[in-house]
Amino acid sequence: MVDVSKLRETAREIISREDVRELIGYRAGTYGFRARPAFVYDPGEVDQLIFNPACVNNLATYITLEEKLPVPRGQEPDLRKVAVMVKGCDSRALVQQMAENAYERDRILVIGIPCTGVVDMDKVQARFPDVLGPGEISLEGDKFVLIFDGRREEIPKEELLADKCKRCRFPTPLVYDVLLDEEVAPFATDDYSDVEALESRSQDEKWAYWEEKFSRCIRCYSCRNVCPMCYCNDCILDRLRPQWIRRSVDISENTAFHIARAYHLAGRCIQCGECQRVCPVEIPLMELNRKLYKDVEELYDFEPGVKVDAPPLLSSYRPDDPEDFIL
Amino acid sequence: MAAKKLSKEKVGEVLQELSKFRLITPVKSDDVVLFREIADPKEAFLEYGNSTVPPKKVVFPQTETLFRFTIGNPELREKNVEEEGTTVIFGLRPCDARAMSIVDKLFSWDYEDPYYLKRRELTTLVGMTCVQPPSINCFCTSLQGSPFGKDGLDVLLVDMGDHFLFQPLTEKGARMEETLASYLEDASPGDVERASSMEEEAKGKIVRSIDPQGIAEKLPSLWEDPLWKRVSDACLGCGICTFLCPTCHCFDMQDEVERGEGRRARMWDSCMFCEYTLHASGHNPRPTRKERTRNRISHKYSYYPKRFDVIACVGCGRCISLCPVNIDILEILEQVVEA
Amino acid sequence: MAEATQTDFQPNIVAFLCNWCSYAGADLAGTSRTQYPSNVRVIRVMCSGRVNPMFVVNALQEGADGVLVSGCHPGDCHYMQGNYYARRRFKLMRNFLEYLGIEPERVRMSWVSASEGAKWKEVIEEVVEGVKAVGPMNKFQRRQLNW
Amino acid sequence: MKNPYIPYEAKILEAWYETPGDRCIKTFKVTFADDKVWETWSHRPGQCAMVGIPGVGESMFCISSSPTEKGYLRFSIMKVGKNTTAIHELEAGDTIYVRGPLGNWFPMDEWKGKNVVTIGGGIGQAPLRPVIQYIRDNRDDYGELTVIYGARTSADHCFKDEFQDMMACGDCCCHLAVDVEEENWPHFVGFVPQLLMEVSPSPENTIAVTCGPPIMIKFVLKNLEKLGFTPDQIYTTLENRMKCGIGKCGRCNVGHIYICKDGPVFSYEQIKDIPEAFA
Repeated sequence: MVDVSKLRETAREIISREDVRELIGYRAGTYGFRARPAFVYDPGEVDQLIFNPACVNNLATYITLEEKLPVPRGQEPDLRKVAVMVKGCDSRALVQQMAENAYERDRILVIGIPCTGVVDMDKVQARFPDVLGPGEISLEGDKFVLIFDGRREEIPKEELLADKCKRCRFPTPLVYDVLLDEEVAPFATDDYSDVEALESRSQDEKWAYWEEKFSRCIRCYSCRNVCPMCYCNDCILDRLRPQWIRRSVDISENTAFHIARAYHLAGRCIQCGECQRVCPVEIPLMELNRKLYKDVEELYDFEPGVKVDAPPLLSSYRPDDPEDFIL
Repeated sequence: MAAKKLSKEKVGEVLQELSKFRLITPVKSDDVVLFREIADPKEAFLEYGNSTVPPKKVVFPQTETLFRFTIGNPELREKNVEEEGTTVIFGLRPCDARAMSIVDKLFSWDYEDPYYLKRRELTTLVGMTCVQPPSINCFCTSLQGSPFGKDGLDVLLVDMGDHFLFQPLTEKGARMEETLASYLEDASPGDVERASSMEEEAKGKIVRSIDPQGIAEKLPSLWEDPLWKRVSDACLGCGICTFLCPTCHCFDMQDEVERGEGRRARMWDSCMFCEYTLHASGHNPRPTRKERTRNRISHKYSYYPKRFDVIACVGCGRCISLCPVNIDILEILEQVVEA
Repeated sequence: MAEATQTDFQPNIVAFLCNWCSYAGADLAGTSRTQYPSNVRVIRVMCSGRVNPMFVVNALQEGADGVLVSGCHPGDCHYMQGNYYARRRFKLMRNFLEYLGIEPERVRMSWVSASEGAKWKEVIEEVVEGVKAVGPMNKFQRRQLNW
Repeated sequence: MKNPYIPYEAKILEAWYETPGDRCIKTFKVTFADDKVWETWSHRPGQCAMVGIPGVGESMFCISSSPTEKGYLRFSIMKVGKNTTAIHELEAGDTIYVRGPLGNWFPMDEWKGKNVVTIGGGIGQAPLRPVIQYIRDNRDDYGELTVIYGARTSADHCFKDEFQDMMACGDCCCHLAVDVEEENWPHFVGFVPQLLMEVSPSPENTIAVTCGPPIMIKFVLKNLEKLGFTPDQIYTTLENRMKCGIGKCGRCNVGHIYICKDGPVFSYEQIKDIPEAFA
């Protein structure tokens, strides 16, 4: 468990530095057990910072999400660092962003959080729908402890743990400047049984499965916007000339959209699971991403988000890449 | 119009009867509740809190053809909404019905929107009370709404436990009563009274609130306030808060052609998207999420009341519950009040 | 009845052919009067590496029952490595579409050189046969929609 | 009531380029395919219309002809995006679709008996042209007409022939500018706000109408105030991205105002306190 006073002290030191512009961390949410992103610009604001298993957001997104306004004539651009708190999974997004040269390593200051798993907020909400809060969640051994309205509840870790954490292989950040706690040893493995189960179904069953999911899509693009790897200035979803994907919402365009979104993350998705978490209509987007992740690993022995100097998957090749499918 | 009694066992039969119309009810798609047209009464899922996507999509579809054309032929063929036929939305919540009555003002202001208004005319709304607030983030009572609210509804079904109190509220509601006469019984005299005490009880279960008094007037004065940057820092710029809002009504218009056959269609758009206001020249009057958030809140709580005398928010709480980064409209409004 | 439709079904195949090898190969098949199925609609591109994987998706939306991407043999690419990039892309896209329930017979790739007029015929025959076997594309085509 | 989303079919009578370059401006003279439309159509200076091609889309443009010019509508369109690029490909005889008239207009009746100064820059002259034309066609109803116009270079000037004609005929006072020095340019060199100070029109019984790029408008407004114009004497037009043109789709709002419906014409008095108006 990360010690909050140590976290705040570290944050205070960092935000006090002259070469740091802002610090992105977590603070308590507005209801229930939620936590949310916090943006700290001033040492006086660090006391709101927290870290607990409710801190689900991948803050790496904000590094590339920033909308830069043109620098007024006569002014210098603000090149100070952005400090960001990341869990193990989130740190892989930073690695992948840097592997893609999205920015230079010295533009960011990484506060690493060895993570023992976060909750699935939907599961928490389902169990305690009436808690206005503020409620607190912590992990004690193999139980989540929830404290709210003067009550204390213990729930087995398994029951509230986010699915992505159940197969987490990187609980300790892969990149950091400061590490807030002892390294956490990997506590899970990934066998892709979910992907394999779907793969083994018939074509018509698979399509029936996805058709129902895709038909719910309202194209709010939250999956794209929350994704730390979706940072193109000019996204094909927004383009009008050519218009790759039409704005109308129907099964054809929705399918094309989901293919495009997942495919553009092939060899790039680092499985932070944010897209699936934010989807308001609960499309299992990770099942799409994980299929590509699995294929990329099996076919090309490639894993994104682990090496800063890895070449991008789809703009590299090996002469002996598999070609069994070619006529 | 007198209230009637509808026993819960008869709801299936009622839905069967109503399936002679285009019948739309909450349905469960995996674990998500949505409004969909149903063919079989068994598909209806009425023991729900509230739907993820509001039923506004029935009268204001996410994608809607305005007219069709054939490339090379100058004739434009107007879409005939009438073809969709009489529609019944069964089981929607009072806040979502009230939202429709709010959006009606926009679509009938000055130019009348023929598509929306025709569809409204064809649609009968049969609402269901919220005995329990569907979400911790419900705050309809702050905005002249009620878990037993009647605004916008044609029939209100008050959930009395083992049966519904069937209250026709409009002419369309009276026609609905006639259609369903054989399934309805006379209500017991105590029911109406009990319903009103239940309403008070249900209102008491809503825990979140805001006093909207004065916000409309105050918002313009806070234009340059640092609060907008603060509340939008975490915003991802996605469309959840607007697409899932029962009163949000902005749309885009696009032409589509498929093998020589084309249509002009409109589709939901969101003021939180960066291209929403992007000029063809590249200039964007709302260049960052700060301006977009400010516009969203101002539109609901200042611009809309200024023009239509009603706040364009019904307190359904969807934007709070479903925001991926917990941007909370109530918190923003509190900051507006305090600023 | 089902059998009758199966044999009557003439699929639409969209083929993206690279300018230097496959297009020339197809051309050779044509000039040598080789008979091959007429279901294929050729789009010439400079290199198989130019084919955006979204072309495949868009073609399937627009009414193609199958898509073929064809380029030079490995090592022969006019641009040195375009076909190697294409190979990775389409392998992934094909697998991914299969995962969604789009039969892999609909997304094919081939190496056909400028001198392989005969191979072109074989490729087309196999592609057409494969698509015929899985029937018309009816999963996310635009024309299924009721505007 | 007619469905406000359905445009009228129209024919292009004439089309010509006003300016060269990537963002060239082309003027289209159009008339309705069905003559009967003219019986119900009436627009006033400043009003707009949606112009487009089914299959591509439509965009809002001001009608740059005055209602006193009978039998056709004029649109001067700069090539910037998807729709305008497609429209630029059309020539005389081609079909185009027009939906309108939309929005409000310059209060030409209120201005009767007054002097009018128009201050335009670049394509911003398009909404001013109907004002000028309307006054010239009803010359006795108005006082002095002063036209101030500038663009980057002389080639970038719209309506060149008409300016020549105005200069020659003497029913108005016409001042032209280019941003930078060029050979054989007999008129003012400098920006439009500077030219305005040079001309220095009297605010006495005068209305000033300005339209052009936002940065020009900003300085023109300042200078007009310096010259003694009060906000209710100054008019301008606003623009934003638009889709429906009839106050439904929501995107063109500045504050609580919908530009498509409440505008595009505003007096400075109406909008000076709306910060978003000049965003």
